[in-house]
Amino acid sequence: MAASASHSDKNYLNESSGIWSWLTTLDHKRIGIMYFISVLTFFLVGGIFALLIRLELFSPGKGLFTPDQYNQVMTYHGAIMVFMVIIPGIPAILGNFFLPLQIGAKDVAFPRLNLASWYLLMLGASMAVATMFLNKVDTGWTFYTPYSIRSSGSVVLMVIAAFIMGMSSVLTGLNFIVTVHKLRAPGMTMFRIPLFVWALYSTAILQVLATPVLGITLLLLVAERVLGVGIFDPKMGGDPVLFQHFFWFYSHPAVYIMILPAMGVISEILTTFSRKTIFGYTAIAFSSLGIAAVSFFVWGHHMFVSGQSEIAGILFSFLTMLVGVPTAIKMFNWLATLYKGSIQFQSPMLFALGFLFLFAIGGVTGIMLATIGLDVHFHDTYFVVAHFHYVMVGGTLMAIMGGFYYWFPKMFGKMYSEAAARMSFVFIFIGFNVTFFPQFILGSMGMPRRYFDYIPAYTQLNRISTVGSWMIAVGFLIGLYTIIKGLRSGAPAPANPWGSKTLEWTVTSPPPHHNFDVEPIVTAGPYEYR
Amino acid sequence: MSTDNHAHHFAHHFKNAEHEYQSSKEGIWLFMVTEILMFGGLFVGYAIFHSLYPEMFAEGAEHLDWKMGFINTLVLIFSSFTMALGIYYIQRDEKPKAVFNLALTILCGCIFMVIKYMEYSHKFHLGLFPGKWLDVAQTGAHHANLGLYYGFYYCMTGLHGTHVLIGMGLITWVLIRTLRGDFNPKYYTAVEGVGIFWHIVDLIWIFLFPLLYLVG
Amino acid sequence: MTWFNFAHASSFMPTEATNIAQQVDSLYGFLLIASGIACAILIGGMIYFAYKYKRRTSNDKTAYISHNTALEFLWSFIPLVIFLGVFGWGWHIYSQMRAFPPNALEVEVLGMQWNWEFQYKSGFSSDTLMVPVNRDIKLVMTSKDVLHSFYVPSFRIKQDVIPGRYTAIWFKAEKLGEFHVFCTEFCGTSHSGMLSTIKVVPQGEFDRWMEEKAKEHSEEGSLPLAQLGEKLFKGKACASCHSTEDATIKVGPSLFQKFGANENIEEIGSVVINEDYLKESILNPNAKVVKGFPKNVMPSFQGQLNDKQISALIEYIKGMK
Amino acid sequence: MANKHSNHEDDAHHIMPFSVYVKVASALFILTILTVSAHQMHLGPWAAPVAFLIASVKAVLVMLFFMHLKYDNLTNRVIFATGFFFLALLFAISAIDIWTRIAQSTVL
Repeated sequence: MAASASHSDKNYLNESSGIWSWLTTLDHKRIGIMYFISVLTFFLVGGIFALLIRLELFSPGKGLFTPDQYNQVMTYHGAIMVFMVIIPGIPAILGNFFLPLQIGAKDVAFPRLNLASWYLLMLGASMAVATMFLNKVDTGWTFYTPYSIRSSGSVVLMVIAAFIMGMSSVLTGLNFIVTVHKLRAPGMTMFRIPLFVWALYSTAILQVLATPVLGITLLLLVAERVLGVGIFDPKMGGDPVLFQHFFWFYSHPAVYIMILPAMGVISEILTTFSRKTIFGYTAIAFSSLGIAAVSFFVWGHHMFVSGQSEIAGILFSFLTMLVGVPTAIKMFNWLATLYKGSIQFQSPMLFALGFLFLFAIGGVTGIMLATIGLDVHFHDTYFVVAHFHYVMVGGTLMAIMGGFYYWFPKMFGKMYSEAAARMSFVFIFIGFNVTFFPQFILGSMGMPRRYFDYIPAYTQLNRISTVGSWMIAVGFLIGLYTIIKGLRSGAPAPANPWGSKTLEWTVTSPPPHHNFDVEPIVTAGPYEYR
Repeated sequence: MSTDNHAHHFAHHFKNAEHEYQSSKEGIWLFMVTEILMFGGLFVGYAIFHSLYPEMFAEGAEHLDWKMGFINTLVLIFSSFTMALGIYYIQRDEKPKAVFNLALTILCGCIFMVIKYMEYSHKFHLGLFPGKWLDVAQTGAHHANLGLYYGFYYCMTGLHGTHVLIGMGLITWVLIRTLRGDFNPKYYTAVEGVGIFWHIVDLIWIFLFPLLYLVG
Repeated sequence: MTWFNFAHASSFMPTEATNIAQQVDSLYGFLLIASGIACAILIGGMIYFAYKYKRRTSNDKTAYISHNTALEFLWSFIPLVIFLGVFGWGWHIYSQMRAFPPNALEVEVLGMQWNWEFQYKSGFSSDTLMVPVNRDIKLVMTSKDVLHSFYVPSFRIKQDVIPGRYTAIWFKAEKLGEFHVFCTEFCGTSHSGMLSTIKVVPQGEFDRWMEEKAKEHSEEGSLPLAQLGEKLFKGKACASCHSTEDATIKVGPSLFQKFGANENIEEIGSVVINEDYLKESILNPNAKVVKGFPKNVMPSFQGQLNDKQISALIEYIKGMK
Repeated sequence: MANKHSNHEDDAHHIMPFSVYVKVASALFILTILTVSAHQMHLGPWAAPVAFLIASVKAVLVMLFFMHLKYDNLTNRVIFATGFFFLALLFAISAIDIWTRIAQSTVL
């Protein structure tokens, strides 16, 4: 530990040094940075798998891989991106770093638990990676029974890994809920917390309530493979469709665990760069809660053709339409926030506008998939693949990138190269549309997902899609370059480079070890641009 | 409002010890919700398959000895009682009595696990294994899928038993801390949390007993 | 529904071979237009505002608009009404998909890793589904191993096929021709190779085909062994994993010129490919897997082939020279 | 407000009298015996609901008194109740599916 704490240049990055001071830190900001490094690594691995998938699909027939290898690559791409990148993504990196700062707290409620969450994620991730060197798993990230019971891969280890990463997610959520309830600064009422905090709070509720059901589902799958208990195995009188109910009871809310924090980031960026108060603060806050609540009622839309009953299917179709409403509210409110603003096109704003563009397409195609008669055709085709990539990549990943550029000066006290960041946006945005828009058409034509090979009629569009994936890769490489260059030689960042109004911008960049030297007293809302 | 006269130093990001206590307790409750939902998944599965195969479940329950379950229920309820008393005596600053009650709780946990062990070994002896390992010929099962019932039996009691063991470990931990004098009427968050966990374990058994042993 | 024919998407949607397919496309067309309008408002609005209100000076004043109840009500209520309308429309189509016509021709579909088998009531089975045009067909489906999903893009129908229980689907093809059948539920190694064809033919042709098949079925006993083996090899989809005419490696090892040769087996070493080896590999495929190929890929045919059929297969493999 | 909220929390925590613990424990013992005797009366279709009802009463007693929920704040009570609500939801919709499936049988 550094002794000279009185030095005025001390901040959370240099208050102590050495790898051990990081691995044992209880500082939410340092834990956020540790999450950033680990998630970025996972993202690169998952991204390479994505490129390999597209490369195999460049032409019909056997290309790079054998069918089994393709199925493994597809499984690891999905599992890594879902469990190790997008779910921990925004909450664990940006949330950890900025949730306490935004509500004027000195730390999250349970700092030790926070560190434990990181170690759990690392433990789970290492187990998942270990399966790559044992018997590779080929079940898809959904582990549907009975295939996952019979598959020869190391499903047990993989599933326990997912269970442990789930625990990490639960503990993060639990920590955030208590932090928001108990640690707000004086005057920071629930309706003065920034919308990013509202989004994280809604996400945390989902993490706590949905993940345990995934936990028991995965444990039962382990029991199924080890003991052959038969609950999900038709050979023993069990029901594989019940597995899907249990699985999606978690995994549908998990979709909102992925997208809600992204929506929070967008609210922050849009207000800052149009220098205007958010339109309909309460509506956006409540629509976050509303999405969180309703998301528990709609899991069966993943199962329209799974053999669940017609009545259940129709009920789920109806309930799914209701989730569309709060999402539409958010979209319109963001649009209205731009109205009569003073809009500046720094790279975070470009990513936010890109988010609106892609999320609009992801949203309307979501309605198509919620329509039961239409989904029978689209289910498990590339239409679905395109839809959720528009939401998860076009939505969440754009928000991660935007949010990361937005808060980069605060996190590291340095500015990045604006030109390079804009360049990365252009490549990612165009490349993304080139990759995934053709997949909507492929899906309409009937190309099923998780296909190693396809009929020749699908060749042209698959080629376009593969070329697009290379553009995305270039975009992310430029992004990586921007970050590294900014870290090495960026100009020093002022406390508030964008002129934002939320609390994290009132402290120095990077923030001091204990966040606030004087406890802030809050007297107004978060977006008072008058 | 001050708590200076007590030794416990609260973490820097809380205003005072009470603030820390309330926050910790909320965290504990949130964790208990996850426990309820995790076990709940098993109960939902049980309820659904019970409605699909009522005779098979009845047959399965007949193989279980309700007297064992009954004794275990009483043991566990008693342990919940002593756990609650453990907290009660810490709240009243009567350390020796608190220690006695916590130790009694651990003892009850041991008795529960011993009875559970006897039950399991008896079942194994009869060939009543979970799922596909169940020996249909040896047990003379009427339903070929009786293993499914025993799948539920072993998963539910097994997960519950794991929680009993974890609970015993946690109580041992707070027992040692009590002996060390870490707790006082103003600060006993850990005991309260472990207590709530132990009661959850009891709560789940309260449902498991009639569902598995009686109704079947 | 002709007014949105342009969005009828016939350019990229597969052939509409059933009435339901047309209805699905009408709904899709409507949604494409509605989505286009929604995106035009959202994305167009965004671009317009971004252009109109771009920052001019570094201390621009902006309007302070916190909310507008009437507007917010409108943009919650209008989408809700549209969504519910779309839901109702989708429900209407779905209820037709699930309303099984009473006098349909029933065929049992058996899904397995990785092919489809269509069993007709007259007792024979086929690897392609031959159906008469303009006739209600009901498929009652089950799986032998894991989940599969029966999908015919041109009919816009799909239904998961589940081991241990039967699911059903129906269609009435109104166009002659051949249509793809895909498996859309991930089922392992050859998931993407689990294809089949539906042949829609006139009633007369269908009747002739039925007669022929029935005759073939009864004649199966009198076929020479090698020919019966060839038929079985095709019917059990062996060819989707084992090549027979050259040494190409598909999912499993090629069988071309293998009989009498040696193969290297993991942990065992060199083994001669003879009758016993082939029989064991058909009944218990994991016992001696050739080095370099994964286990648990080939299904066991225990209980599905009788001794004569196994001999026939071996005879056929012997003849691959 | 966060600080006001925690300031007016009772500094001394509520301590329930010893007699309450004894009463609750006795009630739990009696209810356990009641479950077993109900089981031996062979109530047929009512056996499951009765057993479940008695178990629920016992559970509520444990929650209110042993776990001190009766004297806890509203937030914690709501938090705990949420768990049961979403559990009921999981059960309800899964059960709707399974109970309304139309069984198909083989045509051969």
